[in-house]
Amino acid sequence: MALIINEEQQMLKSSVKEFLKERSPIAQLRHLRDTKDSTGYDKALWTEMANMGWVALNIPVAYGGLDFGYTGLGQVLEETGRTLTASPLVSTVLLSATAINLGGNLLQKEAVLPYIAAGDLIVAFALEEGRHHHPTNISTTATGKKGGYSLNGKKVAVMDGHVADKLIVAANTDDGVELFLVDTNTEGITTERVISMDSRNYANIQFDNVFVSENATLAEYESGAALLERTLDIGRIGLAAEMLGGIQETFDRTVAYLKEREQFGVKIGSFQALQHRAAHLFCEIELCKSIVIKALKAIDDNSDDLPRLASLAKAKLGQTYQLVSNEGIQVFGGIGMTDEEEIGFFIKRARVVQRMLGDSNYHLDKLARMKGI
Amino acid sequence: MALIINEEQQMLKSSVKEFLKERSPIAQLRHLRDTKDSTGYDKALWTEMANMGWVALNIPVAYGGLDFGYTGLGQVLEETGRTLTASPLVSTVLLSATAINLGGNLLQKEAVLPYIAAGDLIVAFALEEGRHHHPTNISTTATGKKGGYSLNGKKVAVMDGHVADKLIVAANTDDGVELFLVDTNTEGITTERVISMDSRNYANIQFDNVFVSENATLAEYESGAALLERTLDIGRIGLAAEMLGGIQETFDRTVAYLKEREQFGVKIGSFQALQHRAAHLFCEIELCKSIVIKALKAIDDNSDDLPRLASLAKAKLGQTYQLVSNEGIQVFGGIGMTDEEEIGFFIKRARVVQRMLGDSNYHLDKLARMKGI
Amino acid sequence: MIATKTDVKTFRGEVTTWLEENYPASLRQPISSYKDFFWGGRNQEDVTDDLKLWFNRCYEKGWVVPHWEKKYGGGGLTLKENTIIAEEMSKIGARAPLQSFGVSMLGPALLKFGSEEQKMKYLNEITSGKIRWVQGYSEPGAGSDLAGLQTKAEDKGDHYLVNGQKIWTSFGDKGDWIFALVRTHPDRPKHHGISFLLIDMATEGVSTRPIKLISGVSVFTETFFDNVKVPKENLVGTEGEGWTIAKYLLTHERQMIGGIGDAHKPTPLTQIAGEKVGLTNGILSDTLLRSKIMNFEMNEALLEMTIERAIDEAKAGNDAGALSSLFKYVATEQNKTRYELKMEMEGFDGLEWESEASKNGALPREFLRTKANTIEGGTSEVMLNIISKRILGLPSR
Amino acid sequence: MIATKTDVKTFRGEVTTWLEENYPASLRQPISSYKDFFWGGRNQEDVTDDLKLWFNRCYEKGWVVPHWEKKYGGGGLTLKENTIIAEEMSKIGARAPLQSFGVSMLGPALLKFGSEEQKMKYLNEITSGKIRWVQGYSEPGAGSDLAGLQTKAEDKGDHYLVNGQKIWTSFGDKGDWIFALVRTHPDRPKHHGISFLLIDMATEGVSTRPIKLISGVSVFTETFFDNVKVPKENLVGTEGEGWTIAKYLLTHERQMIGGIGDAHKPTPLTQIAGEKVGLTNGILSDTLLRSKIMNFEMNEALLEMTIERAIDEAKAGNDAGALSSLFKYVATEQNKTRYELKMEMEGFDGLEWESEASKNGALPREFLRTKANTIEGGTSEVMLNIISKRILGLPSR
Repeated sequence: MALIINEEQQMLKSSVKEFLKERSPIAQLRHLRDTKDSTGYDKALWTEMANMGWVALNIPVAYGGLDFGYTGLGQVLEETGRTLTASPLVSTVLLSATAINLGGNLLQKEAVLPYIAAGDLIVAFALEEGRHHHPTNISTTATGKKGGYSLNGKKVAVMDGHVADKLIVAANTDDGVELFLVDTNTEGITTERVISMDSRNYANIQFDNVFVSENATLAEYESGAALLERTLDIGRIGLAAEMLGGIQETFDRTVAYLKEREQFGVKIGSFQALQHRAAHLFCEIELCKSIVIKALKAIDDNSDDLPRLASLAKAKLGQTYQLVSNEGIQVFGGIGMTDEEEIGFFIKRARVVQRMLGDSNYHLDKLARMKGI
Repeated sequence: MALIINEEQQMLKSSVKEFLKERSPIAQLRHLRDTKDSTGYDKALWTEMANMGWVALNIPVAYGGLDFGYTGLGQVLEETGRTLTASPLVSTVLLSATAINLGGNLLQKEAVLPYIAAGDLIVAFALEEGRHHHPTNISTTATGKKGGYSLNGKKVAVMDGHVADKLIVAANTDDGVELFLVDTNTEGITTERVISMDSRNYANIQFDNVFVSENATLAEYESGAALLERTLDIGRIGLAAEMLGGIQETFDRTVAYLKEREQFGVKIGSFQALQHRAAHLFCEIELCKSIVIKALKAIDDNSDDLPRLASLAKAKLGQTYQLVSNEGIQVFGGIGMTDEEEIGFFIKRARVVQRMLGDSNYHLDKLARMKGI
Repeated sequence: MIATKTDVKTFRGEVTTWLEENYPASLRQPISSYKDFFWGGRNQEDVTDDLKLWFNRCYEKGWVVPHWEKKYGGGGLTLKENTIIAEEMSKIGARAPLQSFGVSMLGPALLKFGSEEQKMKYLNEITSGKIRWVQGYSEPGAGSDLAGLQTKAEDKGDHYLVNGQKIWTSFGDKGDWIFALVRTHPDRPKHHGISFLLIDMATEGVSTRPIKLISGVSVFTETFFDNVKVPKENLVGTEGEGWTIAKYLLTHERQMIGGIGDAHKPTPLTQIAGEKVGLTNGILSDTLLRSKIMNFEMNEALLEMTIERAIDEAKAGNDAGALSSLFKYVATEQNKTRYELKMEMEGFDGLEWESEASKNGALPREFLRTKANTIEGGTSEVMLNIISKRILGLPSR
Repeated sequence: MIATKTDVKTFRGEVTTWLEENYPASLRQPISSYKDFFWGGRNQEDVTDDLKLWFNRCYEKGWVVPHWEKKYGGGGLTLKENTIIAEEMSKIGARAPLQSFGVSMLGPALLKFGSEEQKMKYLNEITSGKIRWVQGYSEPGAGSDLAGLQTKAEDKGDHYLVNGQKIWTSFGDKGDWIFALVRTHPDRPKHHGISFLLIDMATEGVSTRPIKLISGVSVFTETFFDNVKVPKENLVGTEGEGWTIAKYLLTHERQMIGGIGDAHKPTPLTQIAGEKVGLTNGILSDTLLRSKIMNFEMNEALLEMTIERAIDEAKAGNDAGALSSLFKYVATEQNKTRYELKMEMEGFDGLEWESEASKNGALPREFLRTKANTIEGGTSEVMLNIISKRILGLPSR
């Protein structure tokens, strides 16, 4: 398992980069924000991405996917992180398709995966309930009822929840947590769109006696809790790949500005104090690259080490995105504080992805517990 | 309570500074170390300091002291921190005289304080038992026996324990912890000298059925535990004052070296990266000065806020001494790594005082608990 | 004039009584926006009657700026008395009667460098709330190199002809007059060619454009000068003295930003952490956050003591001026950390940008605003340069 | 030569078997001092018979430096085979047969820049353990400005006359020969006036003085040259090529210090923290230390992966050379942190300097030694300069 991407993955990465640079620069996110777009993403863009197969990389060929693996998907995520492309890639492909592929039965897979692969179906992952990520403490209940379950509870910060066709809902049964595949138009579901600081869209979703049939459970994994954790770890790693893109883009722009901006008659990049800070960031980013590629490969290798790698990735990338986006603003100075300059978009996204699927504190704590301290 | 020292205190500070510069430069500590002096401190110097009243500042006039207060004693401690003067000032004056003055009865005070004030008596404070400071968890026992107690246990890291005439020992009775005043030559006491990394002397002391009379208890404070905590808080603040001296001296030497040393044809102090680090240290040190003077004055004002201030002082000074001594070595470069250059003496003392009476982690934790988190 | 402790006590008593009787009940609640202040000026936005009432009561008493001379609309009080009034206002959470860059920024400059005519006219217009001032220092592309400014004022006999552009003029679209640094002598070394000019923004050729910030708020504008005629008597000090005046004012600004005199202490994070994050076995459930909070709160406590110490040093006649860069640097870095930690504590709730529950994203917007703390009024890097050069005496290359 | 996977497996099997049979049992215990190694040379201190035996067995097999050519006393093996031997030795904790700056530092220089005669003579003397080499780069006062060195070598026809002083020569009092940077052309720009010279330390005029470190240990010396005659054939490369050779070697040294190829991984702090500090409710009692340990261990894991990635990049033919400054910087800063945390964990026990319980103060002495990590072989500041200039391309003033 060499820690480099192969030629095919490199080619994929290059085409995604070129495509997004053209079709989805930061201006596109700004446009969605300023026009108060009701979906919060560019549907046409999503269709194009689907046509190129980029939303089906982790879906088996049998279900209309490319079975290209998570290392490949990671390259796409990284590039969307560079351009801050608003799309259902994380919610639908990274999280939901993964959960269904790992834990769904044949019928469920057939009913969902091909449509995700085609870009025709949005599936949101409804997990969080409180202020903080706490997946081992689910309050939403799934009470056994004739032929199925009744779901009750409230979910928050559901990525793309307001445009989703289906939801995967984590809920507690008598036998522990299970993931349920539910249509968003089922009776008893109330969705409230929330606009987040990164100009992306989340939803708070209320479940009042929502009836789901027995067949709604993703029951083919060793347990619901194990399925949830595996899905989350894969999600954390994919999110870290996205963060890596954002980190690199922020850094590249900052270094470019250091070379271009003059103060006191010289380039500010010639100030040694700023040079050392930039060099330090460079080192941090190289460390980030290593854990992201290592963790992505570990998904494809179905490694037992995934929980450790996922937490390392999410912890480090969260810290680094925070650091690099703060340094970016500081280097840009006043102009960086204006909405007109694009660097501000990165600090906003940085804080949102930091919170998603557990922040750095959460994951360092998790790592400490793994080590028995 | 203005956060500045008054004229008298300033005069005291100046004379101590001048005296120690002359009589006790770092070379003196080096000399004690290299000659493997059996006491580990300069007795003649101690007598001179006593003659000038500097070891009696916190002792009431009635017991041969000057009743000059802890803010004054803090100035002496600060100056000894600059010269790294090895003396029993912390063990005997700062800790033991304080404990006796606060908790001793008339007889105990008369029997001890005047002799400390005269420089004729060394009293060590025997508290620690394990690897870490943990004053609320004393294992040494004081079992009631006819007319007194029997002490059993082992104490470690007892400053000046190997040269002490008397000890103050923290031990657990049926009614909780009490402090006992004990002669070091009492039967059952075994003292083992330990040379510490700062070339100062500590002792590990074993107590095997050591009989002490009822009158040995320092019983005039609200409780033994309260007496111990008050004494420790005063000790922590005094130690912080010593650390402040060491921090400033390390910083002054570092800044002087930055101005003097040339590399690549220019003074290294002209490198902006080093300038910013030095400026940052300057700010940290100014913060240190504020907490030290605030906390010293709070002792003299018998403030209820002492526990918070003591922990703030010990936590911050510990961190800053560590930082400034590390930066000092790095700036001095290779030459700073040699025993010949004196900067290395400060990094060694920094690590020792950091551990004494609770390190920064301990005190930040204590502060958090005070705040209910 | 007060001299003795008894005088102080008496004066303080009078202040308390007056405030009790005169501070309107409706204003005894937290401030949520800049609109909750009385700003004065020709374009004063709608303010409540009580805000006006409060301003007028203070103005009559000379307490808009108590320590300015009475002929300038002040109260003719000493600095000590001024402090007592400020302290007592702070105790009951009273708002300043007038929120004004005229008081905090232009006033000190005029008092030190202005002519008597200028003082009479402009200071009275400030204290009476007639004219609202804005600051015109920064220019696009200038950044920390303030002295590199390009806005030029050509000598045309009885007036200057001003052309150029300023940026970061706070409320530039709401102000009446602007005090601006302009280049009168392009031939001189850059620090010596600058002058300090007062410009009526109603003059032909002055226009403004709002700047939207990353927080989504627009409180700053760009201000453009297109062949603007400014009478010669609007020069403060002498030609070429502008940089000296600006430096003098920057020190004031840094002290303000650095938090000196900031009466409104933020709630300690230790106080809100438990509710936001929860406790496990009596300690904060998130122990990594706990560690960061305690380091932050330690420095916060020490910063406060350092301000106290600096005041005591100043009182004792010791030079504590060197500390102003320290306050600016430490206080702004601390404030950024405070908001990072608030964001950590608030979790998902702190990400909401437009919801009602989040008060329209109050926290994330404030958080983003703090990022400017270490840029405006002298960047952290400039502060560190100043400390290393002026205080530590480290050599230049 | 091995080419296929099967070959690798076969070769590895042979190595394992040979090591099992030949690595002395008495050497299968942890190393506690530099004296536990075979250093060779004319002044070889007393070593155990087993150390000698182990060296001799390896020498006969050509495994002192397996990848050097046989004519130089090597094994004539490929780098791949060399790696396999190193890996297998590391697995059983086997010591290197010879501890030698000749192998790690001088060898690569001679192989790249030396004449055939020089290689034959000196490489054979190294592999056979006859001559122990020391390094003579740094000079008092030079520090990071290595190229500013002053030791001069004057051309006297058939020999150079060397005068000057070197510092930080490891084991200078125990070595036989020194490879030194000397200034042959004071008139040229400083980087171009330096030459690389081999000097027999037994020559008249060479003397050494030990340097005592803050850890109390003396492993370095100062070396003095007082009218030392050095034959002209002892020049490596051409006159003035010294800086090029030194830079080439420094890269090697940085990689060594940076931890590449360091087979002995330190015990993770998470593994010892529980015992040293204790647990409360299942988590480390000192939660502030816990926070620091986890941040450290996170970076430690990531550094290891980055080394792994750099090797993979190199194998794939991508340029990973730029990363060597990164490794030096990150690994040495990490190591300093490791020891700060060890000191925190060890508490009072970590302060003992001379007691038996503390193994003569092993921890505090190692701790102090780590402070040199970010100084020797290029300071952290130099590393950051290199990264900002060469990798990021940031401008000079």
